Amino acid sequence: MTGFAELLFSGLMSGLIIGLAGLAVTLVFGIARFSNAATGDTMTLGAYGALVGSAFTGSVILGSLIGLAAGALASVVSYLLVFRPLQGRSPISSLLASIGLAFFIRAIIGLVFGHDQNVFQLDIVRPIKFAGIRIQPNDLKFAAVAISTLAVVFIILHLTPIGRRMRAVADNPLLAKVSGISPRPVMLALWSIAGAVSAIAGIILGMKTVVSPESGWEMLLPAFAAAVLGGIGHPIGAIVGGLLIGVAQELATPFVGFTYKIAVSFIVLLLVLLIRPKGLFGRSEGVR
Amino acid sequence: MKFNRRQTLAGLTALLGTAAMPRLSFAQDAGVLRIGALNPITGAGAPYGSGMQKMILQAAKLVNDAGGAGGRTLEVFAEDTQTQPQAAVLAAKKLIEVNKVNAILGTWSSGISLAVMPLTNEAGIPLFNTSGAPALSVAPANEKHLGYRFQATNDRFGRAFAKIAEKEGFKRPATMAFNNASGIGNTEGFRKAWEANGGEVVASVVYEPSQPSYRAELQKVLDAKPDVIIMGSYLADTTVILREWYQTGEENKWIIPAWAANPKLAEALGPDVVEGIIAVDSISNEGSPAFAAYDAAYQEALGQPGLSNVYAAMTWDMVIVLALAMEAAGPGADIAAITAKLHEVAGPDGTKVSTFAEGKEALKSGPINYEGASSVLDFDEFGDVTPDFSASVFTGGEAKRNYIVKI
Amino acid sequence: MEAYLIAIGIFAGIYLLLALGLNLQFGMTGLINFGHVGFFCIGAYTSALLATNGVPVALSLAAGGFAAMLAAWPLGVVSIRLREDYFAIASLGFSEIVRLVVTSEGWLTKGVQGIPGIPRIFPGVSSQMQSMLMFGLVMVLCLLAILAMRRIVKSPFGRMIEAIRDNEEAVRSLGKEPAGFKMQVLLLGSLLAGVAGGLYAHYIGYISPDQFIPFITFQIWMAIIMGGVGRISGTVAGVIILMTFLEGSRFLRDVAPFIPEVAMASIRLGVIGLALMLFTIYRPQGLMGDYTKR
Amino acid sequence: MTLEIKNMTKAYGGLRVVDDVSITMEDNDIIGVIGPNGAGKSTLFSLVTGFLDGNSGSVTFQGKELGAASATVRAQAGLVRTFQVPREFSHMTVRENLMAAVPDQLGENLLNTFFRPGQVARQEVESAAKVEETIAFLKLSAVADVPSGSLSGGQKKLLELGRALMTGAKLIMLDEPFAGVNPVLIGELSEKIRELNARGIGFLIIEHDLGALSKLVHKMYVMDRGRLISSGDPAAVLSDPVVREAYIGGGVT
Repeated sequence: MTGFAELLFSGLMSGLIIGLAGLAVTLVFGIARFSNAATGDTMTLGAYGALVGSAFTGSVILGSLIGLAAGALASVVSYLLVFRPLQGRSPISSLLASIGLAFFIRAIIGLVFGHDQNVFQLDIVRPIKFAGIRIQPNDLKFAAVAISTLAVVFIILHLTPIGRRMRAVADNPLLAKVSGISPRPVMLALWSIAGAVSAIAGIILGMKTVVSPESGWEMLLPAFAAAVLGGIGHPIGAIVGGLLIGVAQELATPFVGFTYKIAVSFIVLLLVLLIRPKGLFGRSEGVR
Repeated sequence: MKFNRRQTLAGLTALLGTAAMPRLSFAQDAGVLRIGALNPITGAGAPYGSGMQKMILQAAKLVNDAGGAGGRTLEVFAEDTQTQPQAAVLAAKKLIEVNKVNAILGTWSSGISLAVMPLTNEAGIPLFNTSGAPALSVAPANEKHLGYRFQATNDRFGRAFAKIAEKEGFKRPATMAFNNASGIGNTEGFRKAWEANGGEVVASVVYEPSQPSYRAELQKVLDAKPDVIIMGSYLADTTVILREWYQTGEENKWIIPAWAANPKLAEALGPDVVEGIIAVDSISNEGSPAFAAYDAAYQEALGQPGLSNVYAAMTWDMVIVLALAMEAAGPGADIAAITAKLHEVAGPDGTKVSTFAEGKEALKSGPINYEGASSVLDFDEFGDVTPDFSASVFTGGEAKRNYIVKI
Repeated sequence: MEAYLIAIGIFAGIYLLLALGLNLQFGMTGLINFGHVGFFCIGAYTSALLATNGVPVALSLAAGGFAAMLAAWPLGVVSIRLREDYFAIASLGFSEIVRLVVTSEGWLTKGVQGIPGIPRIFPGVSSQMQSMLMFGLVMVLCLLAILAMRRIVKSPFGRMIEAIRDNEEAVRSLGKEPAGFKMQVLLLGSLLAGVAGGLYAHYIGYISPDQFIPFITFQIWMAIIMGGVGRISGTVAGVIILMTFLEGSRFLRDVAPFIPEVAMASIRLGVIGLALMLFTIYRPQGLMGDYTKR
Repeated sequence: MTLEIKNMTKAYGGLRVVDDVSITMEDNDIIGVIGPNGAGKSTLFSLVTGFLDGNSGSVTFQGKELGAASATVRAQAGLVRTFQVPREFSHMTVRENLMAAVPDQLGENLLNTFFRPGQVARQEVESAAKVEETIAFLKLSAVADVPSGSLSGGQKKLLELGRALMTGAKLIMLDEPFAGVNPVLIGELSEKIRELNARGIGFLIIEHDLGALSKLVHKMYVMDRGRLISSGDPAAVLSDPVVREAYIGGGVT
């Protein structure tokens, strides 16, 4: 039973990372209307930014803030150079370009940092016990960071003027245009938020595992799955989707075999598309 | 107008095509034996590939400086496998067809060696590899006995793991393997050897790489209460698994291949976590004069200790063994005659030699036995070597060699 | 020398079969298939397994193509009616599942060990002859595929898929169901990929799961995007560019010795990425494309 | 009765875009639906032709309740629409556009394309002849081989009408056929619609251009904010104060 609870907890932790990545995917989808395949590599970039930042400042927290800024900056630059010229073209063009961007980012990281693994120097400690369940202090910190990230994103979306405009564009781009919402600041805000969220996901992933040029790309499919499961364009849905996938992966694998662990997210994805293509929270528009 | 543009483009494409065509190969030179260095310069094998290639070049230079072998000098053509079978096959084709090499040296992962071997078999030239898969020993892959393996097979690694586990007095081993040929090869080799000795493996798990967490896998293994976990793994996954294991608070021991349990692992996790881990390696023949020569060359070329790249020691030996075989086969011998001498110059009988120059001299007066930098290098009937293995234990963040096992 | 060129030619032919199928799907119909390598993989494994168990190679090749087509069917049923980028994600997931199944079901596929010793297509001939015959076979198949594509382009079917690419809703307003056409396109593309997989397996002689990574799919994508989306001549040009690029990078060090070889993998990846971006932004019709058409 | 729309309703959240709309139409009728921007006319079209699912209401066409039939099935039954913004197959020529609309083509199946090429070719010849007729009828000969993306707005409207004709539609629903079309062409288009109507094809037309429409239709419905507010003879409807109010936005009392 405690074993079960521990697996559940570990699944939730993986799910938070997947969910954050899915949140970045879903935000971009909701407003810029395409699936951004560069999300995974923006994560990687954030993690490397944080590594370099930590090395310079000597503090993991300051370093992470630098990584976060790096992710946001890269994201905004990619909007200005790649996705803005493609605005108004079919979403396929942006999707293809985002794959190109993903490869490009990964190539640059490989050139600059090489292919050896890197790790964050965090203290590794024995667990604390809570009701018989072993819990990692670091995991609690990661969870706190992930949840505050969510909180900040939701505050921005719901309580700030720019957030309201972003939601208006997401709800009805045409109407928003008619009512005079200038797309530029909305897009800049969107891309910096999406980049920052990706970077945070990448940094947490890097702290829990190791950082290598490929690590973010590997998270892309689960992130897409989370976004689709939650109803694409729906922020809360992405997080819930991520948590469900994380937990499903940890709990299902003892039965289906560990080698199929990553297949779980794809199978969830295919099932959702088959049964409820609009996702858990989504509206049906634009799915079919 | 449009037609013109397209014509221009077609012309350009054709031009690009010709530019990519290799230079015409030079006329065959009787005084030169061409060899191909086919190493993983990029891709998963990149950490080892450059060193492997440089040691081939270095060793060839040494041979040439010593006046060549069998009256000929060596010319090396280097190619990158990209650690991808498709690219490796094309590279091998290029080496064989364009550069007309007489041997290919230094393929790294099993998938690559298995893909390249049909080509070398067809060309009738030997393939010296550093891969572990058992399939490389036998037909269909090695039906022509042209495959020579300078690395211990996965099976032998497994046997070494079993020996060490027995020696350490473990009773309840469990295994965890990365889902590829080498990872599973190690743990299955261990299982065979362990069960043949009447032991029981209490749990085993095969996992896929690149996951945010391996908790479920760990838990399955830990639920069986093992006293030791045998790994068939690589650095990145081992780092994550060990960190998560330490955080569970369990206190079992670990036996891990040394390419994963290396100084970088200790650096990543800190001395507390890696304390007591047993790292197993096929040992380079350290302390041997051949190793000293290799180590010096490696230090000079890469600025790192030769111990950090066991595969480079293997490629070093490849060149020297080949050159000695050339010398033994005599001037003008074809590659088949040279290959036939490989067992002879490396085999256990004869004067022990550790450098090419030494061997060249000794060959004048009788059979020799090259004792290599990577192992004593005695090929069995399958072209495999049986190196010794070392068990090193991490104490205070550093691996200290405890003892050596012979299998 | 010739043999090396022939080897490149064989690989180019195999890639061309893949690219023609993908071009039919994306270029002509607008179907975004990111899982092409999955069908390639199924074709390769089916043909290899049958042939190593004594089935004649001609039969096993056909079976490989058929199996790939069969596998495409359920994917189509589940996801072909979805919006195009959803289908893209679903197909990518599909190809990863294929790779995982091939990796994990060792009883059938020999799992991570891979299948060595896959018989050559033409038994009992010299290796030189083998390559020549193989090259001939691949070229004949490519030619057949190109002829088939040309016939499709000129047929009522070709007209319909072009209409679907232009405007799906309008197609439905005329009483035609796009899903049916897309399904046929998916199946035909998968058949080609499956045959390509079989050829690849018998040519290379050894297959393992790690040869079938999504990166292969994106290489093909790069080829059709650079060559010219929706055009057969563009597809051919694209594959030539791809092969020139992949093999040409071997000779780069002769031209530019200052680039460390270790960096080549990153450079190749980066160039592919850059090409994808620049072409979608600045020249979406590809090199051989035509401004009047798309 | 050709078409009977009963109590059609579509709501987004609390907003009823189409609210309890019922329209009936006999064979051979030409019916107009007018109303200000955002009245729900195009949404009503999408509901009737199956491009949108309604919340409630039913559509009966030629005595058959359509239920949840898809857009494709409805079009096959002879209920064919055009779009407000023309959706020509822009990379295809006018001729190809029309050819694509021919129903039941053998050559739309890959197997037939490869294994029964003779029959496919024969059918193509037949279809081409019909397409020629349509091109001549719509006076599109001059642009027959021009990519349709480069046509003028009016020509695109004609092309969409032509495509609908090629499907063998029994009832054609035109979404703003006169919008952006020059006055000369409007007259011509109206003439064509009358001619076709005389051949037995019914028309349901959404329009802004009340002048042209009132001369063309037999009966007119007026929508405002999702609801039907008036219906009847065109002249009577146009003089209805409720309609004037809705159209001019309450400016006139």
